Amino acid sequence: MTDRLKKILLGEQGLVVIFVVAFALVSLLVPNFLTDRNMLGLLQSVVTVGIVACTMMFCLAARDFDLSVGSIVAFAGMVAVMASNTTGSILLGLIAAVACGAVVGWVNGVVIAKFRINALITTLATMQIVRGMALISSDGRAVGINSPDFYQLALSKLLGIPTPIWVLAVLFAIFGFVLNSTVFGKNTLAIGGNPEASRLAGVNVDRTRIWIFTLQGVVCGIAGILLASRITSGQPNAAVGLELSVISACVLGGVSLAGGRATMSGVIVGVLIMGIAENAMNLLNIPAFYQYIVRGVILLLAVLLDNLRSSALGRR
Amino acid sequence: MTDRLKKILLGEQGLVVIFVVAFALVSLLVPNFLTDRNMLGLLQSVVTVGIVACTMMFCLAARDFDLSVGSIVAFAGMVAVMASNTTGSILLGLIAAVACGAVVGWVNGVVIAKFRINALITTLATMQIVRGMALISSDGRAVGINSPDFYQLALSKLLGIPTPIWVLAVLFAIFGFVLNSTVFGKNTLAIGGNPEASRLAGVNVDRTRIWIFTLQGVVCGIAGILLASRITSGQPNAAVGLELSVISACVLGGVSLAGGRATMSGVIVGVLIMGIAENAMNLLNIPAFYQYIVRGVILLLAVLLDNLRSSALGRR
Amino acid sequence: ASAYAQDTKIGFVVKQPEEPWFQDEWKFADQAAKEKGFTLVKIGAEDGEKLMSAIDNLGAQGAQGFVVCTPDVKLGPGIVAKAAANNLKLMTVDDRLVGADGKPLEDVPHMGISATKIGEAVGQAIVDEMKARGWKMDEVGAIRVSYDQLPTAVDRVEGAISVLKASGFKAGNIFDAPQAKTDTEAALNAATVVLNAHADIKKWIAFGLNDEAVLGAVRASESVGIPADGMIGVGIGGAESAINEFKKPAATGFVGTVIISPKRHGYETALNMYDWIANNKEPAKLTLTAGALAKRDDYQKVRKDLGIE
Amino acid sequence: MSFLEFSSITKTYPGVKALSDVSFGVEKGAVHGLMGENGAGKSTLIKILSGDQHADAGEISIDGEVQAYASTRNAFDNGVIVIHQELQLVPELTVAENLSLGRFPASGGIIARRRMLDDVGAKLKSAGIEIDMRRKVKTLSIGERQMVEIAKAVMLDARVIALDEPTSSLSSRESEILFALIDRLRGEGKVILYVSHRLDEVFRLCDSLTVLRDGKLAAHHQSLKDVTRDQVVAEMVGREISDIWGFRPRKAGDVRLKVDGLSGAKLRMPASFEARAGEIVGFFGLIGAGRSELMRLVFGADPRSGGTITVDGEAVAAPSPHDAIRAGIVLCSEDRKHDGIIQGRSIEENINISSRRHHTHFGVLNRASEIATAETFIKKLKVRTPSRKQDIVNLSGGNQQKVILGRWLSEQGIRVLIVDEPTRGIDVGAKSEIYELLYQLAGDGMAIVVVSSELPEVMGICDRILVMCGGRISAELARDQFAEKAILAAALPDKKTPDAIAS
Ligand SMILES: Nc1ncnc2c1ncn2[C@@H]1O[C@H](COP(=O)(O)OP(=O)(O)OP(=O)(O)O)[C@@H](O)[C@H]1O
Ligand SMILES: Nc1ncnc2c1ncn2[C@@H]1O[C@H](COP(=O)(O)OP(=O)(O)OP(=O)(O)O)[C@@H](O)[C@H]1O
Ligand SMILES: [Mg+2]
Ligand SMILES: [Mg+2]
Repeated sequence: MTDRLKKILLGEQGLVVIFVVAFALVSLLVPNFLTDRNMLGLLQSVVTVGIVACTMMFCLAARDFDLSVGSIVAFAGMVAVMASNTTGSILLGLIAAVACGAVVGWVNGVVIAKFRINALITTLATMQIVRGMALISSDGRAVGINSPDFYQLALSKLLGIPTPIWVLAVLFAIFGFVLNSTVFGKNTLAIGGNPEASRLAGVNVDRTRIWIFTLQGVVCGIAGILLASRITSGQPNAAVGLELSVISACVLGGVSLAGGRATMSGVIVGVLIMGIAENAMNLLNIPAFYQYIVRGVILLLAVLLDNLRSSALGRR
Repeated sequence: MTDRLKKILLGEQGLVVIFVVAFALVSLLVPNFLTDRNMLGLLQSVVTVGIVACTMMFCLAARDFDLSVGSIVAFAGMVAVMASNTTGSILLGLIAAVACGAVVGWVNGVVIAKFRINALITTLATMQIVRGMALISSDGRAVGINSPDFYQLALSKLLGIPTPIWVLAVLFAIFGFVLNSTVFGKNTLAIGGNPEASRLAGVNVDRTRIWIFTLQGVVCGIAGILLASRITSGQPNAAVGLELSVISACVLGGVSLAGGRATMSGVIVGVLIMGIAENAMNLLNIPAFYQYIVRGVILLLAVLLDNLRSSALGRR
Repeated sequence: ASAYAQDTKIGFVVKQPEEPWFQDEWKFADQAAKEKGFTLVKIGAEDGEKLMSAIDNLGAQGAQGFVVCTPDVKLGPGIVAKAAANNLKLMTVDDRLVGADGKPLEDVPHMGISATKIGEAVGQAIVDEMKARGWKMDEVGAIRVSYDQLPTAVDRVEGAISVLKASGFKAGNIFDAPQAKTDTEAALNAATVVLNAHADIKKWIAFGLNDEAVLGAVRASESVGIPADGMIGVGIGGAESAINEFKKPAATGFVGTVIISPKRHGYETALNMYDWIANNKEPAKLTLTAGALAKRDDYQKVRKDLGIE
Repeated sequence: MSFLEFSSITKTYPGVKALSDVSFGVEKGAVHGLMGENGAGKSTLIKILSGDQHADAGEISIDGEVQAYASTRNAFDNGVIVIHQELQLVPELTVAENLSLGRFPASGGIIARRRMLDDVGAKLKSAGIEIDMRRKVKTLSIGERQMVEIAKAVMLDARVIALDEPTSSLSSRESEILFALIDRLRGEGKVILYVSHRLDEVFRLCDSLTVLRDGKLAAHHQSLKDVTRDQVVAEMVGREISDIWGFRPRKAGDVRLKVDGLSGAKLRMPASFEARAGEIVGFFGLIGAGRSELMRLVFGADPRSGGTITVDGEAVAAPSPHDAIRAGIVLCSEDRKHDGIIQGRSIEENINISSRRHHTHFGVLNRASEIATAETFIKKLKVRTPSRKQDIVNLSGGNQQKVILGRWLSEQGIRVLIVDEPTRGIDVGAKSEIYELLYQLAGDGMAIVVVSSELPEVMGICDRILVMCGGRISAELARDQFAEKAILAAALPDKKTPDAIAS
């Protein structure tokens, strides 16, 4: 019995088990937590982080780093709103936003892979450049959405669940599949695990990295659109600091910054832990300053638990 | 002739040469740049980043990461002000601030080295916790300095040069020496190069890492004191985002995020490049939104130039 | 307080929970909650996304209404829709919501003061002080500590500039000092550059987004050796960092600050919301408050008049 | 014109002429040996063949076609497979995934897992390699990893296969599997380039041989019929070496190292043994026998769960290498890349990292003595490098190994020296000098433990041999009892007969 328990706790999916236990505890202890409305609100609050985490996982798994995601999300949101306002067609706006995201991501990828410039510096640079473009394009002010249909993206529901949550779920499924079952996913892990070996094995390392960043851009574009629709405007100051939330969700979910290790289930858990922490703190009415401390402690505890688990398992 | 030029440009100190050339160009092209007053202003503006970069260099060289520096600077500043207000002794205030910095750094180090928790997550957690403490301790408000002598720390001058600049210069000298000429410095670089091999070579890896973080805390304490003295109050919101500026100054100065590579001269150049860019942009009256773009482009250019240089040299 | 009050839950959502200003608003709202016996839920929402989550969160907790200071006024339609979806009554404070067309959403009750008005008060205070000191406008330089990323900041400094210009200040003597961040150190660094670039100008005035920004400019003037009587800085906010200046033994270039009353904004809005929920008494659509200039010699009185302290 | 033809290959690294004007050819269906001292340019030649590096001048042709590769991908599209000297595996991926990397069977980008496993399984089986292909590579021992690396040779239908020191971390059993595999490939008409420092292997396997020296062609033998070993050694080293072991009997003193009932997570049974002052004790065993694990426990590299260690009668707490070194025990590890070299740092720093504590004042380095130490060992061990400031990753494999040895030999006050596979990848000339050094140190009273998978080596230099098998010490033999059969019998798990391997 204890052996079986141990096995479950220490197995591959141990983080998931920890999460389930934590979730049960929070549900019991925090009033109003386990209600339909709150669950939907919670899920909606992690949409942006969750969507971007899908590709950030690839980025980190390949030993790269992307700080520009927040700026791209904001910029893509601006583009979506401005393009649909100008052309009168929401579809064109969406396409423009995703395309802009893809272009920025592609530029990141090319600079990093081809010119061999450190990913941290490159994306720190594009983070500023893109933020600058978002500010310039709107003169620093938010741009309102003309067509109310645009709001419907975020407000509409399918089977009682808002569209953004569906989008998130679909992206989780897609990228989980891509990571585990496609050549692209395995190559990504291989590049992160041992770049030299991958190169010698004939993996087109440069191309894979460029693709990763381009995908990251596309996904940020999607996140930007949903965000703009949710907040009914394009805001040049949106999503500041998003990169840190996303990266910590990934790391919390067991993605190694040293590359080569990532699972989609881990990342989902990481994203949810962060979301639940925020949600529960607000439900419990914890004062703003103490929220900082609680947030830090939860981060530490989550990683510590996971570490204890894996070291009990004899891994390092 | 061209051969000699090549040798200088491509040599170990190539980054310094590039910097000198860039400096000369800025001096020629930007009016009011090369005046005594502006030079002193420029140097004072990089004091915080420069001081913290000294130890961040060690941290990165040992393949670690510290995101908590901004919070520690703010917290230490608060402590310095509050402690000297309470005790009436500035000296006690300074000691308390440095001690607090050291304790936070030590905690970082112990958690990272002993409990083997990812440095990014640990310092992200302490970053929040410490910021929370700074906010709580003062109820989110700035705390004024009672004794005017405290201001003198930042205002006093020696040989016409303000004290903070002297402090910066002394720290540059000390840490440059520590990096190159002490066992501690060499061990740091070795740990960054290959932690496991260093451990097996008898380096006390855990202790070295704990020391690095503790020093980082001490140095943040010093930076916090000077900052509080400069702005004549302890502000819980000070130095937000400092970590990114410091890390990029280091990386710009050739410190490798993969560990094992760092030079003090490089870091100094990195810090100065960032300072000069800000300074020149303001002198040239570049509008705020465009400053984002210029800042990004300068970052990219600086790293690109350095990369071209080293690849021309046949290094990778 | 009735039994009904116990079930009343009101949200108070602000954009910058760390700022003393919002801390004060919360404090006074708490006071109202204590008096009337309802529950106040305080949430910080730094951007649009967090705000939307916060509203959902309030809905989930069973709140009946909330007061909000939005991170961006253009969020208007989104906030209104979200509040309706969660069946929450909505009132705004400080910043007034606008629609996609940029016009204020007049249906949403609002209490506040326009950013431009505050700016104008700053400009007027500076002009008065220059006159009192007998300065000639031509030989004075102005530091515009700017943070253009924030629309409110632009409105505030532009308000100040409009008054200056109207009083005959030379537009060419106004120099931009863009802050990279909104803290004092960034303002200090930016202002230093301006001062050094125009070393020939001996008399300076400074204004900006808040007290911290102006303080940065004042510190910069001290570090380059401009005496206190060569500097006129007027801030906005009137919180501790400004009061500290007045408490210093010697007068500094930080001459005054335009204080807005967090008491009215916090206490009254919470109370109005309670009345709306409990007694179905809808608040006025628009309540405008005024800022008051506080200086070294009268700041205590001004604060008392505004109900702070 | 031969099937595989190198003509006038030249390659220069900053400060090093790695290859100059090297030309030779290899016929189809032949195994061609490539020998030379450390740093002679063997790996460089192989890297050029694989498209990893580009020659400054000269060309390679296969079947009359000049090959111009932009990348390693082109090379194996042209039927060239290279097994590199350093292991090139991805630890987080499984064996099957590693073997399919770069050419996953897939439709529309989705990996056909079934097909991949069938494919890899069949290839491994036909090559006689027994490794669970679903295991992640990070769970394999060095030897097992080397076998995975070798398995790459059969994964593709290659025309040319180059193996760079494939046996350096294999014991005799695995080596046999490899040799059988090479014989089969030869029978299929492939061209095989075989780099090794082990003369026995070369003479056993190769049909023809090229010797490089200082980047130049020193000798080319179309056939090995009339060539003697001494002759090849002379061509490589430039001088005759009559007896590379050069064993000298010594007098053993008191017991220095005493290990009693030592146990740890990876060791199956508690182990006890001792080593005397002036004695060289050999540890022999097959891959996975647990020798490296035992030594890591003695050194405190892994946590110990029980047992005691004493040096000269004093108990060593040894919870860490740091303390072990201060108690006089050092270990030169078998995994040079992971546990030995410090990437990105100079030769000088790699040598001095441990011994520098003897000449620092309050933590401040003594530059002069560091330079002197580095220069001494570069000279003593004949490290081939333009300067002591060279980054260690730019050295050839054998030269890296010498630097790591230098790190430990430069230590002072060492009472117990443990070397795990010390001569892995080291050329014959340097080997005999390293043995000479070991004798000297033993003569000075040090207790030396040599772990080696090379039977001739342990038999050649040790006073006493301990054999390990399946995580325990299975036999102990004094020098006058040394016999190949007896040692192998003790090394093998019961069911297999020693004769099958010894032959
Ligand atoms: N990237 C590099 N940069 C500089 N020098 C290099 C580099 N790679 C190899 N060298 C040098 O080229 C020479 C040939 O190296 P190579 O690896 O081919 O030797 P090798 O014959 O394989 O030796 P070993 O038997 O030790 O493996 C050596 O002197 C080595 O130091
Ligand atoms: N990283 C690892 N994870 C799990 N088991 C391991 C690991 N490394 C080694 N082992 C196991 O430990 C045992 C002994 O290891 P090892 O192969 O290093 O012994 P050895 O006698 O030194 O052989 P050699 O050094 O020749 O490979 C083997 O059963 C091996 O499978
Ligand atoms: Mg080699
Ligand atoms: Mg071994």
